[in-house]
Amino acid sequence: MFEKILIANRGEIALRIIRACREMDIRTVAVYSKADEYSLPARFADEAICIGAAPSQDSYLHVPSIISAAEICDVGAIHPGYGFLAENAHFAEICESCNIRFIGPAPSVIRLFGDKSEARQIMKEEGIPVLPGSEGNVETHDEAIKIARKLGYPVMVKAAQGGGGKGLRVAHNDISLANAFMAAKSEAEAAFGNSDIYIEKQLEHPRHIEFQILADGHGNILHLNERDCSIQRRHQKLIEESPSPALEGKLRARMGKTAVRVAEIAGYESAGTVEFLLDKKGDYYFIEMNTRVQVEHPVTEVVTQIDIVKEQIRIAWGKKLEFEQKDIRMHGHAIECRINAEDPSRDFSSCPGKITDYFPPGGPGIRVDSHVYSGYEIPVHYDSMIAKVITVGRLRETAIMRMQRALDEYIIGGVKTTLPFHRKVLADPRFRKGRYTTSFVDEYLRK
Amino acid sequence: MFEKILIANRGEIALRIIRACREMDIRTVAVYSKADEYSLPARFADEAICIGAAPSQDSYLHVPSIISAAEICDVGAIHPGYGFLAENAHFAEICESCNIRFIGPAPSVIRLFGDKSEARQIMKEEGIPVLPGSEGNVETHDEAIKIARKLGYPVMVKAAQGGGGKGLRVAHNDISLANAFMAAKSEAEAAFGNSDIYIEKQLEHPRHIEFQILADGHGNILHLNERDCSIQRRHQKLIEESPSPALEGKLRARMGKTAVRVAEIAGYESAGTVEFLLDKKGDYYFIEMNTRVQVEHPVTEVVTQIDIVKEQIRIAWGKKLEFEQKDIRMHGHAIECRINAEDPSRDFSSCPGKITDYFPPGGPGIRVDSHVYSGYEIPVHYDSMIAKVITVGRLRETAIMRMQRALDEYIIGGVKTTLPFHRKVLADPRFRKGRYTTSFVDEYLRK
Amino acid sequence: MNLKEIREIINLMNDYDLTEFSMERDGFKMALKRGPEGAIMSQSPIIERVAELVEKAAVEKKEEEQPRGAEIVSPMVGTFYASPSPDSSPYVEVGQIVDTEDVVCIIEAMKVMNEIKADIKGKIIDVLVEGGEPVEFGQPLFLIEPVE
Amino acid sequence: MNLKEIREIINLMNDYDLTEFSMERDGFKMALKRGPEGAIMSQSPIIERVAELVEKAAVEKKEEEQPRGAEIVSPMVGTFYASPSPDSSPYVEVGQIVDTEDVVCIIEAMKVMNEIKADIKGKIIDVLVEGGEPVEFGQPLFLIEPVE
Repeated sequence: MFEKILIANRGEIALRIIRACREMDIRTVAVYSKADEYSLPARFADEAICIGAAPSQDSYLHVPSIISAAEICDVGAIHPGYGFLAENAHFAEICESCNIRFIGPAPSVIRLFGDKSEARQIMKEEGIPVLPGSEGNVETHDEAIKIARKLGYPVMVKAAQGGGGKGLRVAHNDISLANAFMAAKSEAEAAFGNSDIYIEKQLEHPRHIEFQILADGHGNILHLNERDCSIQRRHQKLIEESPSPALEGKLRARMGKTAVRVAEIAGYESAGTVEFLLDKKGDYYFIEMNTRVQVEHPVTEVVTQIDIVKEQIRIAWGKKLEFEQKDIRMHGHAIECRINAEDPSRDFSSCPGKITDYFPPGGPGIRVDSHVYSGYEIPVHYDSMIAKVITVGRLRETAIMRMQRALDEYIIGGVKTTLPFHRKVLADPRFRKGRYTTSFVDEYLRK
Repeated sequence: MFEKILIANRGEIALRIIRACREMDIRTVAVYSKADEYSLPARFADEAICIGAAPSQDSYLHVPSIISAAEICDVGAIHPGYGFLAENAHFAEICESCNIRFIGPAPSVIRLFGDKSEARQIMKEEGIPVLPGSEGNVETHDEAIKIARKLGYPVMVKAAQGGGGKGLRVAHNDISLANAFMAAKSEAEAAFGNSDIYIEKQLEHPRHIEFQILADGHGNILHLNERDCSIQRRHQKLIEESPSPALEGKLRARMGKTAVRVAEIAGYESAGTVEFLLDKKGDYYFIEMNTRVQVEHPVTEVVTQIDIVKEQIRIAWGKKLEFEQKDIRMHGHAIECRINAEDPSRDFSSCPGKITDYFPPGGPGIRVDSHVYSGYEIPVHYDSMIAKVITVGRLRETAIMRMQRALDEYIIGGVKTTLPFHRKVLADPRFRKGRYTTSFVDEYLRK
Repeated sequence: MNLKEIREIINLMNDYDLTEFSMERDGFKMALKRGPEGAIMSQSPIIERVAELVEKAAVEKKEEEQPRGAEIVSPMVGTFYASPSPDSSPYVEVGQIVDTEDVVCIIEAMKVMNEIKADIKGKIIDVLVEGGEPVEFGQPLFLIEPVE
Repeated sequence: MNLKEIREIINLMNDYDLTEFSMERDGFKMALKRGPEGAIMSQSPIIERVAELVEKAAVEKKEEEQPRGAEIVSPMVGTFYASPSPDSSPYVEVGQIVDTEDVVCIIEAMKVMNEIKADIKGKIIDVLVEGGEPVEFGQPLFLIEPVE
């Protein structure tokens, strides 16, 4: 097994990876920016090295510094976490060329799924259901209008290199399409240095269902069932659960098979997530595959009792998966709430600052993944997520009641957080019945 | 369901019960002594009422104060937790006579199992395997010697009303038996106001295996498999795990059936624990039944995903169990370490005081049940347990590695704790192989 | 104010994590502060919320206590009754002088009527609890001005 | 108030971490204050251990800095080399005067030799890192006494 792994990330996911490594007897190197000097990952890792100034481009996105740190510390592998360089094929290539194992799929696979338009096209040709849309990218505004009219409005205008809701626009008619097309194009150019755009039919009130995949280097691919991530605000997931209240056994099995097939087509190796949209009729459509560990991976971990981060590391070392599809069971129901340092009453504007009081919830069925503590200063430079609370229970109802209890116990002083927002959603009758779609939050906030 | 429950206890178990009630939408009343004014249960409960001075006999053992508090607050039931009044049949009777539901078995059942000698005799007559020993109580020293010679030394001299190692002595020959008999008798008289003594053959290096029972008021009895509690120091459990590394499927099934039969014989209703000793040959012997929730109940909860405290409450309300024996599965492996404010380097002498720093472990597979926080003052009046850490993993090895990680992360400043002791035991090769008996700690400490 | 009193104040500040305390005697002014710079920042929020209550109580009590003297507190949990029966007159009334052995009220606990004695000789200044009201252990029942 | 009383008050302030104390006798005024130092105790242990290190580092740095001037710090993670090749002499030596554009060392990162310039005009007082030693971002490499 690897003797030492460098974690090219920060915050809760860096801590998560350090914890996995400790449990595997692997030494860890944390890299940190000047703003993260007093962060838990920098304290909990066996070694910690400052790689640059606070802005991400000078530290967590600065490839030479990270590779240099890896070389100095003589690590066997780099775990990229999520965000930052996690889906950067170029970075993965550099790692390989420096004889450092990149913990993730091959660079070519990252590149393939990085181009959403291309991936969609390939999957479509292989018989995977995708949303009706353009054949490949759309070059001109006129072409866009032609396609949109054929599909019927509303349509989604999407950046091929997009992600996290960036470079994504909805158009309801020719006029709004003109705006959407230009806006998406320039946003994509600015965000990803690539202005390729494609068009998909927009589903009305779909659910966002994703399947967790594990694939080793010996041809074994399996899925750990689904997560329902339909509770989103502006394409940012807020609450996730597993299993989905919308799936019954047969549909789950079919979607799982499709997800495994997607990974197989791509020659996937590592943990990954196949994302689908599911409509009211029970038809589902592949939208993309994420080639990294997801923020919401714990809900799958607590119901399957499989440690996804450890599996990533084992697979990267070349091990075979120690279980088969038939061994994968779901024990109970899990929910995750992402707690952000944001003010829900002010359009979720981020609230960096010092955490003056901190008391995490405890007791049965609760997992807290967080890098904060009493006295921690949330830096302004990075994203606003400060904790994930995951609850598990034998029934969905138990997990919900437990989450409400956890949210009530959780004390985070000094900064505004999304705790009150989560408390409200958890109490909503539609949420409690499991009858929600990706429109839930927007409709909810309009009330 | 009950609208309001009073918790006649303190510390982590009071908090545990409050948490269960919150998740069931039941209001809670915490009673507290003057020493527990700033305790978490008193803060987290819906209502809190001071019932007396710091010494237990003036507060947590003071029946009139507790009943009076229950009447004032108009509660439907009292949950006694463990210790204090939990196995006091008289208290249970008073509750019933005041029309307050005592959450536990009937007073007569508490009384039956309160007399270990009597319970042993009854179970023996019903064909339950018990250790060879005296028929009922032993009145005189001469009688004791006669029995001991027949059984063969070493023998255990036990108080009929005993528990927690009090009034218990081991004798290796006639001379030590004389001392043991007198010592046990006077200790029993002092501790329990009853000097009844019985004698059992002492097993060499047995394991302590206990089965968790759930029995409702409709004749349904089932078990949630076993806990191995062999890691004890002076009959005080320190580490528990489920499943036991010593049991395979057939033996587990047989012991489970015996445990259910014990509950059946007694007409048991509520959660309870049947304790056995298991010898090297795989023979097992009933020693006693505990008629309350155990400190170590969480290891069973995390592997079965059944909330034992909630089940106690549901049963007390008269509900039927919602699952059968065949629905009980064990998902993975769990270990619990009891963290006491004690100094392992000074013969585990208790260390009350102020907790100056506090940081509980987090992340995957960890549960912390604790009532302490940064700034908490541990009172001198009560027991020294300040936290329970429970880890769960797919394999025993995972749970162990995770526990080591958790113990390393856990920071409790200002007082000495048993954290270092646990770290050492977890690293011990015999423990890691699961090859330990109730002699483990004593042998370990002699090294 | 002498050194002993100052020491006591400092002790109180320490116990309740006060960061500031000021006082003026004539005309009586008073200000207490638990600044965010101080304890609030680092203390657990739970003890803090508790401490906040305690602080408030302390301020209120001090203001009232200063001129008013001692308390008779409840020795048990129960229901407070000022008189032996609904029709009879109360054991004590404001202004009345009581001796240590005088019964001042009844606390009912578990259907038992417990007669509570004054335990102090003095003049009743105030009755702090209504008849039939539940009281907890240590709760003040009467204000009393000690005599002698 | 005499010296003995003042001494006692100072002692009390010390024992209870008071940062301010004032008093007026006639008409009686008084003010006490406990500063943020009082709070450090209950901070999270992690930040505390960190803070300890930082504090120590700060003390050490101050002691050294005071008489010794400015630092040239590493602008990147890498391996420090004092000379262009193992056989050649170092770019700079103690006592040498350097100009802003003068190369003072090489930091190797990802097989690239990055020439590091002084960025400040002055006299080299100390070389803080050995050749071949790994350095992190912001790590001091040279002490320099600024000129002009």
